[in-house]
Amino acid sequence: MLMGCSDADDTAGPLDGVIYCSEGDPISFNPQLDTSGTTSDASSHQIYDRLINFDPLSGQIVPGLASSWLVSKDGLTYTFQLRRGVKFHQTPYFSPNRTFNADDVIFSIDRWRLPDHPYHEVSGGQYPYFSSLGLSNVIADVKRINGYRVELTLKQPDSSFLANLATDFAAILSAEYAQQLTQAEQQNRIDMFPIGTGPFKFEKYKKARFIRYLKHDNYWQHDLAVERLIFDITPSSSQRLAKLMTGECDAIAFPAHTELDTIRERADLKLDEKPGLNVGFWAFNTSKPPFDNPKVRRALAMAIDKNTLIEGIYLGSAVNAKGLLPESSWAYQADLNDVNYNPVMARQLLLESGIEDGFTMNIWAMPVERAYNPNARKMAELMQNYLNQVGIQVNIISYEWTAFRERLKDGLHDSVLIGWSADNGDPDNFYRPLLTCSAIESGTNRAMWCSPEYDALIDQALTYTEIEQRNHYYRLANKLIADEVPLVPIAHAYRYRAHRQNLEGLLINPFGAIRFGDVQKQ
Amino acid sequence: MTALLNVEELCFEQRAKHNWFNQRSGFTLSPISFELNSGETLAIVGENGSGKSLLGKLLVGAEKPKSGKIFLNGQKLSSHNIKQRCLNIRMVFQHSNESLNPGITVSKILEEPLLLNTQLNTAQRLNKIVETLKMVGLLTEHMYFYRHMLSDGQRQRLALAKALILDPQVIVADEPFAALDPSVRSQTINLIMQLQKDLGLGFIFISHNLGIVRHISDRALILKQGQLVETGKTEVIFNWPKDKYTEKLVTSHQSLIAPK
Amino acid sequence: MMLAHVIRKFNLLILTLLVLSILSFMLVYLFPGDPLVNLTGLEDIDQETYQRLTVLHGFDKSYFHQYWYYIRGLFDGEWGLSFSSGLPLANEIAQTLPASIELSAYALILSLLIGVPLGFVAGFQHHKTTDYGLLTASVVAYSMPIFWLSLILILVFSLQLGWLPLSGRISLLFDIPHHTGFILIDIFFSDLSYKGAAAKSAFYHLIMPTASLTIVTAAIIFRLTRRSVIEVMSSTYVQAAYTRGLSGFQVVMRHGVRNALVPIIPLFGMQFAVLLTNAMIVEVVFSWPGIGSWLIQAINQRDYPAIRAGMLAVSTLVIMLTVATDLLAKLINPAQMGTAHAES
Amino acid sequence: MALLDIKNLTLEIEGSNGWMKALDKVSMRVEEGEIRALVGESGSGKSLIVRSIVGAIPENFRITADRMTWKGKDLLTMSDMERRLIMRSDITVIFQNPLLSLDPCATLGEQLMESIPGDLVKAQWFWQRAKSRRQMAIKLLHKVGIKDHRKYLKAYPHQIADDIGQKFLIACALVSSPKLLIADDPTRGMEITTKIQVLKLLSRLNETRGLTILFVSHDLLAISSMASRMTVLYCGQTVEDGKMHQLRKRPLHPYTKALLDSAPSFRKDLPPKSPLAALDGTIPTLQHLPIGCRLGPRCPRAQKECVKTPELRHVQDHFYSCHFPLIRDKQ
Amino acid sequence: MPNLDLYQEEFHPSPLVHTWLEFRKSHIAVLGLWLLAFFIVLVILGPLIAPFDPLLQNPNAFLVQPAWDASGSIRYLFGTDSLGRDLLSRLIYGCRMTLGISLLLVVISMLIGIALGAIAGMTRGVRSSVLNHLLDSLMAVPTLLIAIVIVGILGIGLVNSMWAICLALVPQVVHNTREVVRAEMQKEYVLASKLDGAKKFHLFFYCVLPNMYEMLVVQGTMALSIAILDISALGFLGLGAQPPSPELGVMLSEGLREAYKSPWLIALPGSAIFLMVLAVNVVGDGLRSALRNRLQN
Repeated sequence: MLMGCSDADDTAGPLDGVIYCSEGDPISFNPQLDTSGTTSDASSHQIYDRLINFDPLSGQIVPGLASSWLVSKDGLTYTFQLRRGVKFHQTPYFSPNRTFNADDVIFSIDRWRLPDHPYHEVSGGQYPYFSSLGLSNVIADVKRINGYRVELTLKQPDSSFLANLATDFAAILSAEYAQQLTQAEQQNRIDMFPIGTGPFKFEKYKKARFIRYLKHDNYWQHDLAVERLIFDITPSSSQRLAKLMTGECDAIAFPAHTELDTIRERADLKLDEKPGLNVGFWAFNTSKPPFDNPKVRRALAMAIDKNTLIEGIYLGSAVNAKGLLPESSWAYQADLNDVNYNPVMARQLLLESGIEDGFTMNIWAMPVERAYNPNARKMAELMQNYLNQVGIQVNIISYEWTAFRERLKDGLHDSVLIGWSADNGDPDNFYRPLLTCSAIESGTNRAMWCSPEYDALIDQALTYTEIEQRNHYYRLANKLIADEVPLVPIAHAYRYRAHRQNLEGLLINPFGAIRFGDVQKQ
Repeated sequence: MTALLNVEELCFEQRAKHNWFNQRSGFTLSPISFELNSGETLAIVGENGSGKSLLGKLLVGAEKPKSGKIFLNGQKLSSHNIKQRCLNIRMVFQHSNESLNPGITVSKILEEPLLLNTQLNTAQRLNKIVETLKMVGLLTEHMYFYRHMLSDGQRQRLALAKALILDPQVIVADEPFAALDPSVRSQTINLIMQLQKDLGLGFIFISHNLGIVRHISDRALILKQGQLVETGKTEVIFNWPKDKYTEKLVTSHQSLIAPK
Repeated sequence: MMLAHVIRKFNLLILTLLVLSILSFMLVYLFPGDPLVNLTGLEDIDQETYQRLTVLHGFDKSYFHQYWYYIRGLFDGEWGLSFSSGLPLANEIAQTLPASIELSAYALILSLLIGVPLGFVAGFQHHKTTDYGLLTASVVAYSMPIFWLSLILILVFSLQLGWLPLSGRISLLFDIPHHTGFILIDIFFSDLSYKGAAAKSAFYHLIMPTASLTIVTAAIIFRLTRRSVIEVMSSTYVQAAYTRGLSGFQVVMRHGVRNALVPIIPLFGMQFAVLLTNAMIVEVVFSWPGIGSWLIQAINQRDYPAIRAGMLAVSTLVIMLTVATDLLAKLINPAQMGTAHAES
Repeated sequence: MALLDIKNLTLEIEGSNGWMKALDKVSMRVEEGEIRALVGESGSGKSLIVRSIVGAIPENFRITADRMTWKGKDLLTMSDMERRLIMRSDITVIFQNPLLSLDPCATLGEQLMESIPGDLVKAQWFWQRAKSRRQMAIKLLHKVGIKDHRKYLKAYPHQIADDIGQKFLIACALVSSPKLLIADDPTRGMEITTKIQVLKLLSRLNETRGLTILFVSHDLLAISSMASRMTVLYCGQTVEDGKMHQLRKRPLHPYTKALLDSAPSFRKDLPPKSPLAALDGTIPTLQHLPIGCRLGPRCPRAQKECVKTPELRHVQDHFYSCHFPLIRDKQ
Repeated sequence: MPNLDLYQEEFHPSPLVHTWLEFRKSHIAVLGLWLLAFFIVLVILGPLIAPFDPLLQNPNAFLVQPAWDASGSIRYLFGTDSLGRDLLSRLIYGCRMTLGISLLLVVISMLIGIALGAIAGMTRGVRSSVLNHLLDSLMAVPTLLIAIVIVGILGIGLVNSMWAICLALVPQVVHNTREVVRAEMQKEYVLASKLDGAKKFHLFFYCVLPNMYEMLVVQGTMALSIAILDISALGFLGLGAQPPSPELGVMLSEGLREAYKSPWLIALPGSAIFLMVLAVNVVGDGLRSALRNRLQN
């Protein structure tokens, strides 16, 4: 305070930068490694680029690092023409000697595709998005045609393949950086000290506190990015809002649904909302008795009143989910039958399956807020009440987010309140990661439910490009889900983001992570 | 006839605390011997730090002597047998205020020695308490009083009652009159002399008030820095002091009395 | 004699720290999970590494050996790794602890500056309106749950008035290099171009956490001081000083202040534990990146090595401070020095 | 003119049942150069008189007097400032238990030098003043018979003995060469030899420097050895006032007699171990003062009239307040 | 018996009564006592007073405003929380829980602390000095840290946090008890009892304890205010009681989510804690000064 007066620093004015209050810690800075939105938010569009992108406004696939691409008639060969002169980040820990070329693309894809790739096992060797979609089996080969042309060959046609390459997870890493790290034997640095081609370069990360990015001065697309980008990690939504109000944040993730009106009322704040491609659900651990019994699962589904949950937790800013897909998806099935609230029936079903009064189960509730479930903890409390009425005691369990997901993957839960946000507009992006057998291994199938019948339906759907054909199989899959009830879909929530009025260019990306590249502060 | 109390070669040495940083020799009380007959009063006189309180404590067993023997009616008092000693030799403290428990009633204060040292039942104890209270000139009603409700003189009486309740043979009093106002002091002195006459008590009292010493004691014991300076009949000591120290004490007392 | 006292205190300090280190070593076994993992903070290690670590930390030998290796590690700065961040705990603590100390120090200094003079005022005005007013205020202040107080401050000053920021030590736009860990000092000695703005931001961030800590701590200090002053002012020597013809001011300055302060300084020392507890709570509310919020995070993440190391660091700090105040109190109190003299 | 003249001093304390007269019409004159003793048992209000004189009366006490003057100046109407000036230059007080009257945190030297007023320090320059003060302090110590000034100036109160403490307080009191020294039970609880030293010092000061002393105590031995006049108090009332030797020879008030009788030393004729003459009962507490003559319930000569407060009468300069003084026996 | 009358008209209260009389002189202290009594009545009669079950959710009444608000309903005097639970009932149960547990903790830790303090105060030598020193160092460890360590060992939960608070309270009690016992042991009447042949046990119950009651009550109020603050702080930090249990600290931290929209969700539980602690502190202060006045007279 005293020292401030002496220098003439005040003329320098406030520093140019944008602070975004995010909701949690990313697991790493490589979106390939994780499906959580937190990780993608922190890396996908800030640090990296993809070959192709979704246009956030139209949802169309647009060129990214690949300036153009060609798909062969049989749908098996994809050829990408790469941009020239795209520069990687220059940071204290890495100085690029060359610009972006085909080697980087091959490295990035091979890393998750090939189990024997030198970098495959680095940072755990899990690529949940790709493995849940079985993409490594779909791709037959990635070939370098020349320095700026890459050819991908598939084993069978996959109508969602391009969409998958445009998701947040298909980031392009620097092969040269990897090489340098190999020489220094510091391979594990690659995901924590990332190098990419995106608008911002990584500067510093303090767990549970902040991530700092600096502007990438030689960004290939434009020179508009702000000097600094900071993610202020603030797990509590009320605190995020408070920070937005005091101007400590320029934008916040997941404003609490209870406080949307507050944001709307304030002139200095702006609330963006869009129907989200997401689903919040209650998944049973079907590998554990008695939850391996569909009857029990159905009974539990009947025991809760979803409408109350939606009103209480989403405060009306969500629609009741009958199935996995939201209304905005082209594969939405309007005539799907929902499980209705019926405690009497539930009790009866439970008795039939031999579950006595006083049965105890646990509900794991996410510790963080997601668009699909802004307050899992509270939802669990509401459900606790309902289940109590059918004679079931409920323990609510919650861990810190990273630990939570790890334990979830190990299948320690009885049931869990979680959800899914789509990474692209394709229905496969719901059906496959959430319930197929391969997704158990990759940790996105929270129900631990494995049905070969269902897997076959989902695989078959992909071999067709016509919507009607695919819809046919998805309807069959829906029927299967409705019969077996591996999970109870609860709601499709709107997506919200709030920012200060003086922040421009921050768009809600329906398919995923936040982008700060074009953001300007007035 | 054996004396009521016979003290032989009583010695005390305060353990010198050995410390890395300073060595200080402890206080020593040189061999002291004296006799006390029943109904007799012995005064212990000396300046502060002469060890007179210490001698009192040795007699009642609050401190352990290094060597020396104490005989009561010809029977040796062992330092382990507290009961034997406290039934017969009782102490009255200087500040009746501090030697009486403020948290309990008078009856409880008096009951405590009975509880600890006798097999009397409740009714007998009550009886004894009432009796003793009357003996020291207090009322039965005082039983329900707390310490703070009594005046100085009453407290001193109570302290005396506490000493007397076990029917002891010797009473050791440490400066029993020093804290009292003159008029109350006279009452207390009278009471003690009366009781001594009635009960045949041996009375040892520690004082620096030579006037009182002269008036009530039969014999006196002069201490100086732990050394026994002089002992003998009070009259003799006051009139013909042998030791210089004694002489100094006596003359300073005389100088106060002599009118200007 | 002072030396003797210092040495005795020092011995006790060593003993206490020894006990503390044993306790913290016991935590390795008491916390759930594998002791070696709890000790090193290395999770998911292969068999070979595990063997190597077993030997390295003496886990193939007796507890005594293990403890010996543990102590040696502590002195070498090898406190293990954090589960959650994978970083060396010694570094993490070196970063978070100064933040807590900075916050507590400002609060303590302010509390002393407020609490002690007010205590004197109230003590001199005993049984007057000023005294009652201040006393009432202090009871209210120190009955306040500190987290609630902090929230109210946030509601008023951040959300309603929008004057003060509500979290962190400084606006995250500023990147202050970490040297001492005390942000104002770091800013002052940094060669950043935006020093002034950074200092201003850091200052604004300090206001509310310091204020809420200060309110509670000052209330305690006020009460201690007031009581002591009342006692001193009613003592015989103060009365005697008045009768010697000294003016009220002279009496207070020459006899009141020192005598009132001497007995309460060790009591101030005992407030460190309370202060730090409060500071930890305040840190959580204001997202102050100190050891308190770090520890709370650690407990939520079951980061056992962090809890162990944090406990050791914080309690060592508090005990050292307590002993230091104690010594200080002895130093300025001749009477205590004298009694030590008389006793030994 | 009397140095200090108090007439009908009444001091009231507010208690649970109204105002209680802790001092009831006390009168006293202290003449220059005399040693005046103020005798009374605890609760007689002698300390209250001292406090009234020095002005250290708590605010919830009510004080009234027909007259309370210092060298003719009214003490009651004086401003604090004037009063402090008198306290600083003319009147000083020493208390019982000297060690409690000394700041435990300051050395004796500091406290002694602090009480030397600035205008008494001779040196002109401030760097000389400290030294000058020190020299004055040493001189004072020598005056009261403390020889080892080196040791004691550096000592803290808890490190010194009682008598040194009392002498030291006297030294403090002598700093400004006062006219009146009020000694509030200065020898209480002291050894006889120590007591004599203090008493001798006081007597010597009275003789050599003409210091007037108001000696407050219940220790008749101490008083009789030095005082020239004595005032006896009982429960806040003046009982008797007269020349020391007269009072000792022929007390007029039963209380004075009882007080004298209680000290066996005074009575050479008393056989050893004979009962002492004593008043019955105890000193009443402030809440339960009897009406009229407060000695009433304890007085062996009490009669009906004693429920009225007796007037102060006098035979020559021997004052007494009793309806039935011992003098009548002789008649 | 002429003396008798003299004493009968004089009212001589026993020490405890005397303390109470002194206490009663301070209006504020009495007010605090009433407030505390009110809270204790809530603790005892809570279930009878509370209009609803504190866990009962009403899906039709989420975040109802308190009754004094224009849009409030008299059915929910203090409004409802985000799960439609009646805030008044939750507050009543919360006071019951927070204060009840605190009282329990104080009793337990006082019992342990007094026992240990008595032992520490009455014994001498190496053993007691080691014990004393250990306890003193334990006192230097911040409460929250102890709680964190214990919660780390045993896991998060109300019972575990209670252990922690107990462990944090005990050293304080031990310390104070020890000081008082030490001081008492120096008194002459203890020496007198010793000379009567009293054993340590007897000494403690006859000599020391009767003079400690008030100190213990004062100590108890101090411990109580600390316990309330700690219980709620741990609840607030998520280390103690867990939602949905109606513990005031937990309610406060739950209310944080809706802080802006429904500030009463923070204001009311916070005020409840505050008033409770205030009442306890005021009573404690009153007792302390009553005690001081008694001893001075």
